[in-house]
Amino acid sequence: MAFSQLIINGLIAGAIYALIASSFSLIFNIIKFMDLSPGAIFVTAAFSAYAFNVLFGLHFLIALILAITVAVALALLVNLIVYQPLIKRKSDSFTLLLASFGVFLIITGFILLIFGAEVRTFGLPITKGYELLGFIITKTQITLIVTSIVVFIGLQLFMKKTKLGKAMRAMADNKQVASGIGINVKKITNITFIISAALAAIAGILVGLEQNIDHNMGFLVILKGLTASVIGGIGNVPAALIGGLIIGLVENIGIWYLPSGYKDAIAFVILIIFLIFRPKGIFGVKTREETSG
Amino acid sequence: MVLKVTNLEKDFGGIKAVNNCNFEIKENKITTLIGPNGAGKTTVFNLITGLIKPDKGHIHFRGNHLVGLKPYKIARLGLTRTFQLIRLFPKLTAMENMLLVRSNELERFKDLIFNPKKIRHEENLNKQRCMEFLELVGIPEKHNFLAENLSFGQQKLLEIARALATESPLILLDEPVGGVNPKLRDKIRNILIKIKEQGRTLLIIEHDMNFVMKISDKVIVLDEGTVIAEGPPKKIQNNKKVLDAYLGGNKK
Amino acid sequence: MKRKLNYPRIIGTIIIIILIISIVIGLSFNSQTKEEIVIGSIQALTGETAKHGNNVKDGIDLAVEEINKNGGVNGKKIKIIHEDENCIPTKAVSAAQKLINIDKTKIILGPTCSSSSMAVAPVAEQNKVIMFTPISSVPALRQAGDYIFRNRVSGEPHSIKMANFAYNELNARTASTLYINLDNGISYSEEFIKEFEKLGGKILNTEAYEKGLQDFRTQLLKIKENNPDVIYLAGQASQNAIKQARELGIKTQIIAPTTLQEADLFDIAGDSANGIYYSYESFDPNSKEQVVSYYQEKYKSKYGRESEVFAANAYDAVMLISKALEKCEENTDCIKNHLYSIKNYEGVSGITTFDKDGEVLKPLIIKKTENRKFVFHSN
Amino acid sequence: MIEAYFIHLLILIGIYIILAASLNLAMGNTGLLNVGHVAFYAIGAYTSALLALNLNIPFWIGFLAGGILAALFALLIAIPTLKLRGDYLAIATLGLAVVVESILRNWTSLTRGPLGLPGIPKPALFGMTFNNNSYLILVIIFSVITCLIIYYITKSPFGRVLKAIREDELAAASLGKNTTKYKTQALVISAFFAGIAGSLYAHYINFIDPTTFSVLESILIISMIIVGGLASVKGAVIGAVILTLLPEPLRFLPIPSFAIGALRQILYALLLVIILIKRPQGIWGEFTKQKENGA
Repeated sequence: MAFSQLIINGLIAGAIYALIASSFSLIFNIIKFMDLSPGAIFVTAAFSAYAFNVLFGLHFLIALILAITVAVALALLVNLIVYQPLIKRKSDSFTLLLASFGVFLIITGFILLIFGAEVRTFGLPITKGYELLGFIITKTQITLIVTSIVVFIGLQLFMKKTKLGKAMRAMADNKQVASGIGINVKKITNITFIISAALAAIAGILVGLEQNIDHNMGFLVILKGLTASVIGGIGNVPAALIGGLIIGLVENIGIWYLPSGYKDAIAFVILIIFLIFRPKGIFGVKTREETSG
Repeated sequence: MVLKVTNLEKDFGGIKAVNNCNFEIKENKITTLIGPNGAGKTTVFNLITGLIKPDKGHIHFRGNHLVGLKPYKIARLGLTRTFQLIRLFPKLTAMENMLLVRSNELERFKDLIFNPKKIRHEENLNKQRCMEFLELVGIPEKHNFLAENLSFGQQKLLEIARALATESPLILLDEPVGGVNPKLRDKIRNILIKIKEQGRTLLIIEHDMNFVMKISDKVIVLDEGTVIAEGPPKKIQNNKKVLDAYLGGNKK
Repeated sequence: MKRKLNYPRIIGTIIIIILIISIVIGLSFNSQTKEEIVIGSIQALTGETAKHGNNVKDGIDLAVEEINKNGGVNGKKIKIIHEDENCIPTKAVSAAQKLINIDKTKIILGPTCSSSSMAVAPVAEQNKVIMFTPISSVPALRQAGDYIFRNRVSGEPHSIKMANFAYNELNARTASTLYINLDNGISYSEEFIKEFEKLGGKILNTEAYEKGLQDFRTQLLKIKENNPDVIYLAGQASQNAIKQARELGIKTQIIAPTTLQEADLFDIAGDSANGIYYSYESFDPNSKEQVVSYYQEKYKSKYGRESEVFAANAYDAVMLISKALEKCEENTDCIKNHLYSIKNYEGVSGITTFDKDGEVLKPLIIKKTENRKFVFHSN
Repeated sequence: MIEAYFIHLLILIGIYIILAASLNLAMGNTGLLNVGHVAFYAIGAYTSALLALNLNIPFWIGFLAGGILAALFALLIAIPTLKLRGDYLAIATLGLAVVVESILRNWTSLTRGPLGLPGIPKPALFGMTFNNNSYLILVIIFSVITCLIIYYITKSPFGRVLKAIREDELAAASLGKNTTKYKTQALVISAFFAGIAGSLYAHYINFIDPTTFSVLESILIISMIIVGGLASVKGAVIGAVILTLLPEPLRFLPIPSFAIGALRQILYALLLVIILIKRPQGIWGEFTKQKENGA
């Protein structure tokens, strides 16, 4: 019985990492830098959903939509003020990584200023989870896993089938060629930021429902998301989701045997092993072959 | 005989970039390698300098087998090359770019601790020697400029000066006058001839025919990876096979 | 080549000059006017422990406001200066150096985090400045020096009381501990295990959770596998563990030390947090005693929420110090001896007596959570 | 005595100068994006502290042991990680810093985990213990020596090869430089000095615990050399001074106390982002030479 519960624990944690990883690797796909700001978008969405729902008393669905819009607006603003000037000056990807960390600190700083350090919660009723095939899982946990699967399938279809998705993949492969054949690079970049921010926002709100929210939770989550997308295959967005599930599982199974203090260390040891032996990740395929196939 | 290449072969996914290629380079001579685009000239250079490994064939350089050696080992044997696209270090000064090719033994960390005086002394010697080369190519006043701040022509000259600074007897020059105005082309030609007179052996890839004809002691023509003709410039000029290769005559 | 006027280097030097000037100006503004007693306070106002840091700050501000309202100490108003340490020892020491040397404070309340307290203690001791922390529970603070006091009961008495309660009242023979991987969590767990095994009980497993962790599921699963009679949950931010335990269908009786009683326990864990026994300093927020209920009213009116034990400790700390100041002005040796001599002080956080190491002896009571209330259970 | 506060700040600045200058050798000079510099800092501190506490080995041997152990750890991790480039090296070293911190936190039998190591003795020489003022002199000596050595290294032929590797590793390799060896040496030297800084910190604050060596400390040191200017020792010094002094004036401004922490974090991050956008080569960056030489 315990083992199946362990798998579920892993999937629940993995679903969160998967959503953040997809948000992370979408941006990496287009602008080729490791952007830590989705971690801050994750936290902003959770707090704004909390504010709209609990403080202003709006219906949960409205609060959800408003929170996602806030998150998307913030992401576009960050792209405009911080990332575009840096990209225009062709600064290297490490400078962008550092700038994204600066953005992360600024956003979480403001959230701390506005909401203070209290841990907040949506106050959902706590019921014993449903008992099925030997493990126990609550409603919100189910929604979490289902959402990550839906997002996985959605992204697969979106990237392969839709015009927009193909344009994104073309840009991912080679920006000059893409702009050459008439793809509006600026538009696609903004759309990518919108989708990425929305995904990070959904992850944040779901975590808010599942556990509770505090201004500190974004940093570790985005680092795990980054790890997941490297393991899945950094050039391949849907693969990042699988990377997330893998980390969730390995972490939870790991601390079954090791002292639980090593939970984060386990994820990063996997990251380092992948970086050294298989930087492309499990599904990572050189984007060139992928599009020229 | 300085360099001898025997039935060299390199296959890139089905296409024979270099196929049964044989030639020799004479000591203290200027030999140029010509041929239409895609004839495999730069691939031959990459094979000689060890950047890529041949599928078949041997390369002898003053009694050493080069095939299988790492690039930096081949460089140490006294064979240096310039790159088609200039590979200078942009944010290092012209002098630093040159010193880098000379001071291999000075650069060990343990020397820094145990014999700093030796380093300072040899560094000055190196600096003087490099100034001589800069004078030879005519840009001594630019020694303290960052490479990225030099004009395209000056960078070409610096690239040559840097090749000289290695003191290596055989220098491989990959299109030394590519994209250069005629006045500078003549200047580079005189420099290369002066270098030959100082005892160096040069192997040049170049497209500019009248530059090739004026400078070469021997011309080797490459087409589809094989040597189709070699000899003094005049003989090559009106060799029928060479014209066909260039004009794309009856392909077999 | 003449070096052109290098514009960026000028900015660099200007930034440094501005920084130094602003520090110097800060110093001058800060000079202590004669009719004021300056007390320093170092709390974790950001980071994971910010919640507790801010609670302590609220307790201190409430007490200082009250003292100043009725004339301050011997006619001198108390000026409190809060510094943030963010649980980083280097920052705490910088704050202490500033408070001691610039603000000339003789008393430092805090720091919040134990690692910072351990770093600041030698600085305070060396400058003969009183360091009074209402919250740090690291056992090693006991030997940190003569000028070091704390009015939070360290882990030991709490765990001993709960071990006895579990063994004798609840007849538990096997137990597991789930503790926060910090100094207080570790000492709670170790002391509980020592006492429980001394009584003849058996410890099935001990699980730690990292500060700031929200997902306790796998640790709870390990405990569920061993099915102990009782789970000793020790450490702050444990509300989520209780919620997830109930979600995982764990019905085992949970017991805890004082860290359980946090204002947002029921917001997060809801009804699943009912039926838990825990040890507590005799500060009972809804006790009828006049001194406590009066304090609770003032706290609620000022902050809109019930006071927690650390805020109450902080309030008592300020009151104790103001009494010492009345007697000895700012002579820290006199204050030190006065504090050591305190016996059975009717504090808001319980009847306080100090031992020779500056540790506090307060009677502990057992409380229970019943329909979302913290209820007195037994002595 | 107001100066005690300044002495404390100067000691911290001295320690951060050693950290920034040593990181600059690896990151600014050789282009190694090492986000795990704090791991070397931690190893130096813990080695020196444990030697002093358990075997009461004096500071004068402890700091060397700290440096050497940090250097050995750098050698150990260099082989696998140095073949990574750019961002991948950055996140691999970030991962390493997290792994080291969680080992410090969980290997309780050696490091007492979160309980930390209290009571680390202050250095003593001929019966005189180094305290505030005298400790400052000690730190000044250490930081000046470190800066001189690193400056001397960057100006030497060895340093020139490091810069070549930063500019174009492939070109450097084709010139006959064994780039992996040079990168490893750069990382090992950088780690050695970071280890010494760790030991200086441990013997000054007399208490260390895992929270002091979090990943954020690495990011702070990186910001110092970004703000100060990549690839220049002067830049590292300026960066260290500015970023250590930056939060101090905030203490004196009459801000509501709950906002102090948040404002401090926002201010520091804002400065980092502005510098990244407006002046990528930092305030004292070496790239400014470009303007001087260009005719």
